[in-house]
Amino acid sequence: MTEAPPATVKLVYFAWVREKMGRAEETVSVPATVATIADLVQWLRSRGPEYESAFERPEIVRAAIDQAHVKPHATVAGAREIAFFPPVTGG
Amino acid sequence: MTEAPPATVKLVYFAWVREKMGRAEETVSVPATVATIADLVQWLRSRGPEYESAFERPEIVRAAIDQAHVKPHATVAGAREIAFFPPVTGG
Amino acid sequence: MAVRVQMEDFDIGAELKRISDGRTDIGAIVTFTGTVRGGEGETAITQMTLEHYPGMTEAELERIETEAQRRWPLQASLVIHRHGTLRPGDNIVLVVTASRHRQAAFEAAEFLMDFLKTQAPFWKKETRADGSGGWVDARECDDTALTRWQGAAATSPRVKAAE
Amino acid sequence: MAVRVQMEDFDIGAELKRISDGRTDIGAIVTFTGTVRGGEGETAITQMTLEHYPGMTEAELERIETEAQRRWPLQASLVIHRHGTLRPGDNIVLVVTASRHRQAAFEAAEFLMDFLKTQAPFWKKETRADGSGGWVDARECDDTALTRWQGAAATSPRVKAAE
Repeated sequence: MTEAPPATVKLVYFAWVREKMGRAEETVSVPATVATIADLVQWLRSRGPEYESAFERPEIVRAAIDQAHVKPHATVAGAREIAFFPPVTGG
Repeated sequence: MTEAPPATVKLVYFAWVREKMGRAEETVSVPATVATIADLVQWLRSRGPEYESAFERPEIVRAAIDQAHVKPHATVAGAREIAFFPPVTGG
Repeated sequence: MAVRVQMEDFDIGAELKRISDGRTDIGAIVTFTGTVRGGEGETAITQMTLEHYPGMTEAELERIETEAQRRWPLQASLVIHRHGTLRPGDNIVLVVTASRHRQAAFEAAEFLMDFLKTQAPFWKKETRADGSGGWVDARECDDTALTRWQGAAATSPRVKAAE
Repeated sequence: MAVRVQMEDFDIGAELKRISDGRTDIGAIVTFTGTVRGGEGETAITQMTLEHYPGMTEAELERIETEAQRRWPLQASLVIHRHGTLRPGDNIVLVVTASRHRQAAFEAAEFLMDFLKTQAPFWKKETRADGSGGWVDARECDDTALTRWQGAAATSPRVKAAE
């Protein structure tokens, strides 16, 4: 990993992820060691009990980067907005 | 075949069968030798040029006995109304 | 659960309202509307006349509807078919199916249309702009469409999984 | 060709009129309407709240609609999805597909619903008569339904045969 400065990214939460988080959005400075969505989830879980609760079962939380669905291995570099939410239940 | 008396049956025609026949319905006395729809078609074809024209390709004319679809080998005994028509094209 | 054979047009919004008003047990409603296509130029259709077999038409439509109800858990169903003289853009047929889940509603509507197309005694006669026209030929693919329902159980495995 | 995300109800009859009025190139119109089911007794649903992801919702619905248009020859399509607080019997979603032939209209409508159910960022929260409730769990069969569209060509063989 290079010693790049932390990246600022907007995080948005929906449904029970939002409820467990206690907020709908926030802007965080992500350390340069965070390369993927999975890394980001792992890093977020260390930030406090609400994060721990929201990502208790990280395998069922879905993510989107800049409003497009992504998988856990997706790279977060350059992302402006990252969303976390449960599997969708519309229709 | 037994020497049963001729049976009286109402025949109804639709679409181009009706047009070729020049009439929508008629009542005929069917000889007792006519056992099936196929027999009836063969007997009708001998009755005149309009029948010959309507049943020129008997394999594409469909039949119904008392308002239910039947196959050529269906028996006509007891039928009150026998219909002849082209393959259906509704919907 | 109804079939209607009529000359008059139908109002899809009003029919849906009649089916679902005051009901909270329906989760999915599918409608199919068949309309007269016009085409262009000399072969454009100017008029479409639908002949049918009064009595047998209603009996066949009811038989098909009953079979759909046997195969899928339907909260409601409706088939309306027009006859008489129609013009391009006019409605011909309406099928409505209502169920708790979407797959049953979709499958039942397709089933109703596939059987209606091949079993209900209607015949279309076209008149074209150049004066030609005539009775519409049955389409082989309509018979082919039927084969997919052969041997299907009372409830398809996919619907069962969705219950 | 349109998608709309709105709190207000929709009028299926009016939407169909808007899509087909004055057109003679459509032969088949399929609609799917999803509604809130109520249930009975203590676990009856009294209220259903739909949350969504503004911006991404519209983008996903447009992406799904574009894919449907790529796969089937559609004369028109429409997706309306409501958000906010709804009650049993209320409309949730409307999908309309119009094509020359019925198979394309049916398949495209099913495709749109299958993808909407699994891709469009909506989440349902139920409130029940006994005060219980909560976020609705995703259904595994909705993911299963997607698999049938995998590897499908731009136009399915069945639709091609019908053209």
